[in-house]
Amino acid sequence: MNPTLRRLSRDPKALIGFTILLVATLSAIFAPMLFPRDPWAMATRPFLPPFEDPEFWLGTDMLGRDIFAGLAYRARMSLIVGLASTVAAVVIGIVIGALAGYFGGWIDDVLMRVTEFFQTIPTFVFALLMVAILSPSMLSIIIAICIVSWPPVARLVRSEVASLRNRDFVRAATVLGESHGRIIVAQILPNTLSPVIAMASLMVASAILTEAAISFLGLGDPNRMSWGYMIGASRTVIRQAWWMSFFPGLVILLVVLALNLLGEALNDAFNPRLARRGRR
Amino acid sequence: MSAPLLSIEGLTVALPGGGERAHAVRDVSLTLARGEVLCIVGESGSGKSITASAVMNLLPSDQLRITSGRVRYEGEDLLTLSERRMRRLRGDRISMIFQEPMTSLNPVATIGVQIEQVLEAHGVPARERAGRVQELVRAVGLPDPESIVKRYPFRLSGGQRQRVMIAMALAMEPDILIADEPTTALDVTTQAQILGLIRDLQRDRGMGVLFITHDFGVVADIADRVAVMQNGEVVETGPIERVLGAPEHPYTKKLIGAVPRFRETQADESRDAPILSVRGLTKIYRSGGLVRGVREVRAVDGVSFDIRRGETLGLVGESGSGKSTIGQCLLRIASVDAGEVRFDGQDIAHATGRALFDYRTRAQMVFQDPFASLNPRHTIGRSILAGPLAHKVPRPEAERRMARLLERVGLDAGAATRYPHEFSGGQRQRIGIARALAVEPDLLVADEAVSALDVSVQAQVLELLREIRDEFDLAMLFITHDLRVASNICDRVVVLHRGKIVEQGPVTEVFSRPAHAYTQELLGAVPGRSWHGDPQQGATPTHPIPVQQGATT
Amino acid sequence: MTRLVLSVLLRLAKAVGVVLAIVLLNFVLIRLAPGDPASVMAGQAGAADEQFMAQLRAQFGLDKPLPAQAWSYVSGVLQGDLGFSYRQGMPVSELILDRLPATLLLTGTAFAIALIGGVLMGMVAGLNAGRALDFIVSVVSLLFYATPLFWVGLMSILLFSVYLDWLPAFGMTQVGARFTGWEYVVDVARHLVLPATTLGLFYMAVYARMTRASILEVRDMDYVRTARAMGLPRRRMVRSHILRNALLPIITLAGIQAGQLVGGAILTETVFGWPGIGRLAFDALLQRDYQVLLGVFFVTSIMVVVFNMITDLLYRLVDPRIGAAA
Amino acid sequence: ADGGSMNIIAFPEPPTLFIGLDQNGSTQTVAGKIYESLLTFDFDFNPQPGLATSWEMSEDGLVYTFNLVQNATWHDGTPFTAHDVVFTCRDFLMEVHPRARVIFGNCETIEALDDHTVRFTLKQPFGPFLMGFEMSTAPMIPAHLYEGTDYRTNPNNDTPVGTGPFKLAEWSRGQFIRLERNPDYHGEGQPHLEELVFPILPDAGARAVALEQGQVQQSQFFDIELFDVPRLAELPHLDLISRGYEFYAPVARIEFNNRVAPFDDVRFRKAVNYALDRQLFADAIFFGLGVPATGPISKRTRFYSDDVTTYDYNLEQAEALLDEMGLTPDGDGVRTTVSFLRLPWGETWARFAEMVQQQLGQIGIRVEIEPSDPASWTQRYANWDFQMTSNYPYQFGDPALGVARFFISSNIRQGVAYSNCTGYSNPQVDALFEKSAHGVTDEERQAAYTEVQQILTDEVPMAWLVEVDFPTLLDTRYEDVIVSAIGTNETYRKAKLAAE
Ligand SMILES: Nc1ncnc2c1ncn2[C@@H]1O[C@H](COP(=O)(O)OP(=O)(O)OP(=O)(O)O)[C@@H](O)[C@H]1O
Ligand SMILES: Nc1ncnc2c1ncn2[C@@H]1O[C@H](COP(=O)(O)OP(=O)(O)OP(=O)(O)O)[C@@H](O)[C@H]1O
Ligand SMILES: [Mg+2]
Ligand SMILES: [Mg+2]
Repeated sequence: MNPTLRRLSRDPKALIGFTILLVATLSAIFAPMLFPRDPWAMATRPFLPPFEDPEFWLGTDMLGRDIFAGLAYRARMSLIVGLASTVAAVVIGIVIGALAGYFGGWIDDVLMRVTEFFQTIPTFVFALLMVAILSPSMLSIIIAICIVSWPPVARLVRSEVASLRNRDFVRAATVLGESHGRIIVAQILPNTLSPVIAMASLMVASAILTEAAISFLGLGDPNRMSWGYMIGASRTVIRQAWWMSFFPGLVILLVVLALNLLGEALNDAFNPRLARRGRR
Repeated sequence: MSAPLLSIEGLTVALPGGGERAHAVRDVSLTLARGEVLCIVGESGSGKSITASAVMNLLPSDQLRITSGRVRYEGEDLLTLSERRMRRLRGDRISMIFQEPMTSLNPVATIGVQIEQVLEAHGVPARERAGRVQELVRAVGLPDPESIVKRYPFRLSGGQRQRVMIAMALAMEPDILIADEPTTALDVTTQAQILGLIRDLQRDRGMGVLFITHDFGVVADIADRVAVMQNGEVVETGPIERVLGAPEHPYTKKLIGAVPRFRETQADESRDAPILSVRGLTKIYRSGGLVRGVREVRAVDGVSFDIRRGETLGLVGESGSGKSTIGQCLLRIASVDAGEVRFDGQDIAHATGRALFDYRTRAQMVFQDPFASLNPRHTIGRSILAGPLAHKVPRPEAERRMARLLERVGLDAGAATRYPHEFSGGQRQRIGIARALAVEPDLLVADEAVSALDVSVQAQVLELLREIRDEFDLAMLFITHDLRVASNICDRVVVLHRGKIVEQGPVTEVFSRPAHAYTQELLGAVPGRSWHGDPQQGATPTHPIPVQQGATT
Repeated sequence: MTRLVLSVLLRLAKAVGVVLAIVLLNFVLIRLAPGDPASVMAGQAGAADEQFMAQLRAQFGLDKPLPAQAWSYVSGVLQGDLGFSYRQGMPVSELILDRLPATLLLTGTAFAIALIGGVLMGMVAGLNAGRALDFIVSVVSLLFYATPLFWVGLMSILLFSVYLDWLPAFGMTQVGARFTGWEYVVDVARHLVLPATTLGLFYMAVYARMTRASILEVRDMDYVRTARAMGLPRRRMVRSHILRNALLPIITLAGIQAGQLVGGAILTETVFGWPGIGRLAFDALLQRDYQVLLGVFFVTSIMVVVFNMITDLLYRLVDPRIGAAA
Repeated sequence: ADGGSMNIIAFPEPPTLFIGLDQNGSTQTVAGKIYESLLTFDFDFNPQPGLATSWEMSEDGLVYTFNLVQNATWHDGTPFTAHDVVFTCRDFLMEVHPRARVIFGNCETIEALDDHTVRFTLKQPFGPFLMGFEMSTAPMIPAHLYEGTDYRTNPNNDTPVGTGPFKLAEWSRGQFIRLERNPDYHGEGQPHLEELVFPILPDAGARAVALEQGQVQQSQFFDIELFDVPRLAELPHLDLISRGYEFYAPVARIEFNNRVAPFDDVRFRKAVNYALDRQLFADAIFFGLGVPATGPISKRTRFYSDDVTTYDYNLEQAEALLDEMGLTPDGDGVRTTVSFLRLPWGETWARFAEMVQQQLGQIGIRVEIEPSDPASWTQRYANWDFQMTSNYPYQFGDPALGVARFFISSNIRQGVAYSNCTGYSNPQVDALFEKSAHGVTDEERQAAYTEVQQILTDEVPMAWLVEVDFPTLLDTRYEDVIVSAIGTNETYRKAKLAAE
């Protein structure tokens, strides 16, 4: 087995993180089988507190809908938004960072000015603005989160690429006559991946948080509700029904925690030297 | 002999499981007397540093555990001392300096403060400190003591920083100084100065010095006694004359045999027209900009030379003299600012597109660091094939070439499917050579191709390069800072100083009758010049070279 | 010295460019959003006709072509005029200045809590790496790091305001009460506790994690080994060798975040009904109060730029290497 | 007892307090204490004196004469006179106020007979004319400050000057508005309260807590999320009052875009009407604060008729209609997919949309909810860019003012929100609304309105679901607070603390 994977599989952080994510993903996929009843349908009396009725053991909301089923169904939106926006942001970040880092000079200058520009904009307000412009939907939320979250990736990739560009194996490839494109794609990028992957897992986490925050403020997609949407929708009833906002928040917490654990574990696995330091 | 100042008895340090050997250091016993310099030599990874750290009780205890042994200092076992008592000994009775002068000082504190902290830590009253700092700075020969103490480390050169380190180490006039390769990172000339300084201070103060190095030349210059380590064990100890003159252990013999020494090579003058001819090559690095003002470094300044087929041209000079930059300009990794580079009659200094692409099959490079020059994520096969495939050589043909080359550089065919980390440094350098040869070049630039290797491996790779040059009738530009290595492989040599050529000519001539003062200084600083020991051939120098003393200022 | 001045000037020029670009981009973007202030006002009044809408649009200058609007806005901004709020009928600069102190108070306090708490936590963890204390601190900071801010806000309201009734749940001052002097300070302070801690927790976790990592990194540096080899006392080593170097990256991060915090307080301000600039921006967005939103973008971008510069200067003070290259 | 203050929730923060230019809900609540109109109305819509002490209408319904209070002054000390009334109704409102234009556009002349008498002469009888003298429709504007100026940029807009019992003392943006007693008020011994404070509380939870903890003494309209109302009403220090909204009396409804398929088919509209459980909406969405609606006019207002076609919850009938249309379920049970433009005014309407989605899902109509913010909702609604949307417009005390506008074909005006956006058009309905508007007696008007209600409930251009009762939660210590059909938007000249 690949030593990185081996290290990963021995790391309790990775195991905990992975297990939580697996549960979340599975429940997102299999929600319709686990809870065959329509999650939108009024199932029983509204405001049923948790742990009273074994059939609805996380309680019901103001329309009598099962919270537990809701959590399972809504995992999908949260996870998709987190993943999709991160993938998009990482792709943009890699392209921009790689071009800037590899070619340097004025290309670097221009691209980094653009990056700086996006870092100067107050990110969260800007994301909200994007959602408002595109009108709230899953896609617009993904785009908004992506737009505000690529700059750190670009910076990371840029600095990695810039340092790799002068490494001997890249010079060797140049001297051997490989094209710029091939050198970037085949020689340099694979060597920048480990920090990017570690960063990406943290980005998924923060994308989920951002999506939750956008939904919380009422700019979520009502057809594809997320956990954040659930909290936003139940924030006003917090006095009557704490469980309506408590459980979705807890689930977000767990998933984000899991992603962070996984991110740390990945970081450690890619950087065994650093990891060891922590344990001294 | 009186009771030793320091004695290491049966020291064994375990390595964390999973490594290639169970012990970093096994059953090491050494003694150090007052006023004596004991050198520990051995190849990389042989356990020299760990032995030194164990004495200071500075081992990372969670990874490296001392399983047995004692370190006695004045009768006390240092290994059983409490951290508090040990702390009082460190820097006071026993001091240590390290290899890397650039990183060993706190970047955000002035050097005066850092020296003073040592005094403070060991109870020197505040009013005496400033004076003592001045004294120390003076003693280690730093210029302008009053103002230099207010400087931050980044404003000092490597040699100056190493002097600061020495000042700190000597601040409390310790009984024992441990020096872990303190000069390896320095230029030969600076190295000679620092070695001289340590030796002088040691004589003045009667310290015992434990000096770690992998360079037998340094050993010859400084040691009273030598201990040779291999794989964590001490294989031989003895007075310097005996160990260098008549080594007993086979490993010691092998090491000493591999030490490069000046050698006379007969250049073959009757060759055809040069394949590469460089005229007035100039390279300027610009940095800064509008605000800071453009800062220009003339890294290469009007350099001209020729190389013929089958000939090796050496490029020597101290660090920063522009050697690598020339190599990069020739291969067009760096752009050329002025001058011309004619290859086979064609100017390639400003070639682009097709012409440059074609040139890439004819000029190749072997890099210094065998670890950094191979993509860690590509198999060896992929790295070697990259060149031919980029130049549209059909795959079967490319693979045939690769098989042939792997065999030629002494690797089995199975190597192609493995990754770089599965090879040793010497093997990787061989792979680097095979990769360069895979496009069948006419010119090979080797930038410090053997500097990162241990002496015994170095000798093998040099031999390989020599054979290949003859076999393929290559023109070779050999860049090195080690004059002894240069004398071993080059036909002609170019001496570079601050981007300019100060002297060039047949290697024997330049090294035996250096015309330029700088060349003389360089030669004089080569460590171990008084020792030409070669156990097989007797201790006679193959060629008399005038020794220049007193390079220390 | 002149070089320093020159470099500050150049950075300023660059920053002005960036900020103007931000204003212009947002000017265009926000016009892409469906609806305009006239439609919002019609919607809220529950009645409208063509004349009414046309009057509103003319009043707001929305009847002119977009480039003309952009030009008059930008030239206004260059002269220090941030425009007029369609919605609130007062100058944007006044509106923002009205709200800014509240936000600065909130974010400043949160920032101080986060920075002090985070660095302390990170120090404790980093210096005791591998021990139980490190584990506890790491787990706590990971939890803070993973918790949605608004949720913490809600839950803390539930706990501290509703069930325990220790602290007020919303607003900056007690409703209807008009305290003065010391009483006012105490009142505001009481209102500040929950939002500031809520906002601070996440950043505290960020700083704690970063400080810890930084300390671990620095602890293995050669110069720390040197200090140990010279027998420096632990306290001294930690203070002048480890911490001073470990805090350098924290300064950078903190500088960047200090600027972003101002705009990032929307959630906290919403949950706690804090009358700040984040909430203002959100309302302005929903109400298409273009100039207010742009004003907030403008002010917060300037904040970011200013804080970055302060960070730079600070860095120059702490790290002798920076700027010495000149 | 005189003295004391009262804290009243203001939500959202009023954009301005100059009621002449802005009739937002919260603007009315606050500015209603500063500005006055000639009349106010009791719970049964009988006119009551305001700035007018008495009034009379000629037999033919063409001439209205008002006698004004003698001693009223503006907050800046200038006396209030008939000239102010003429300026307001003839010039000011006609220029800026869309609702007032509908009323005063009927006037031939508006003239001051003397300083305290005004005469309105109409071109033709207009039944709801007196309703136009309600505060938000015809607030009196000081002529001496506005005459001849550009009303929208007049600097006095920031410093409201009215004749009301309270004047603006302090406005701390984002935090609170404070009004203080007008000592020169014309009402004898009024007002009683020393000051009114309106804290700005943007968060619904915060509003509830403030009310619960006694930091504010009154909430109105949808300030408090409806599910919270029953709980708060239980509290000993609060009373739930549902009177005082008769003038608004909204009917929560779904508007169909009658131009687009499948809503252009009356069978589909009926099917939707049958599939919605009105009682469930009243209970689950409005938490009992409302009753099922039967048609466009609310029982709470005038000219309601129960002699109409009703739609009891009946899924079989709904499905039968869809079958008849040929909309058959596919494999997933979906007959057709429609979109629902969600109303952006708070959580109630989000739940409303979800409920519609779920209920129509039962008969195989899949509903995609389209979220929106206030700007985009109004934009899309006004430009007919929707299939279904919810809405609950006010009725303003008379169907001619609050109801006709949604159904008459002359009011199909693209780009204008709250016009006939559904695109419903029926000449008979147009004629009946016309007739009733210009009727003089209530009897003839009622007859026409009854017929209109019958036609509309049969053709269902909308689905009327719930007649909403806004809740006022009021601290029990106050009395004489809710005294008219405009309830909390009243002047509060009479409001006072009960004697202990
Ligand atoms: N912290 C550590 N953890 C695990 N193994 C270590 C550690 N430090 C050193 N080693 C191993 O211990 C052995 C001896 O190392 P040491 O540093 O003493 O070598 P050295 O003789 O000083 O070599 P060099 O000349 O390269 O400095 C090596 O095999 C090395 O890989
Ligand atoms: N990319 C660069 N940008 C700016 N200056 C550079 C750059 N590369 C090298 N230099 C400078 O150019 C000079 C020559 O450097 P070069 O690397 O050629 O020296 P060298 O002789 O190879 O030294 P070494 O033995 O240390 O490898 C040095 O002063 C160096 O600081
Ligand atoms: Mg070593
Ligand atoms: Mg070099």
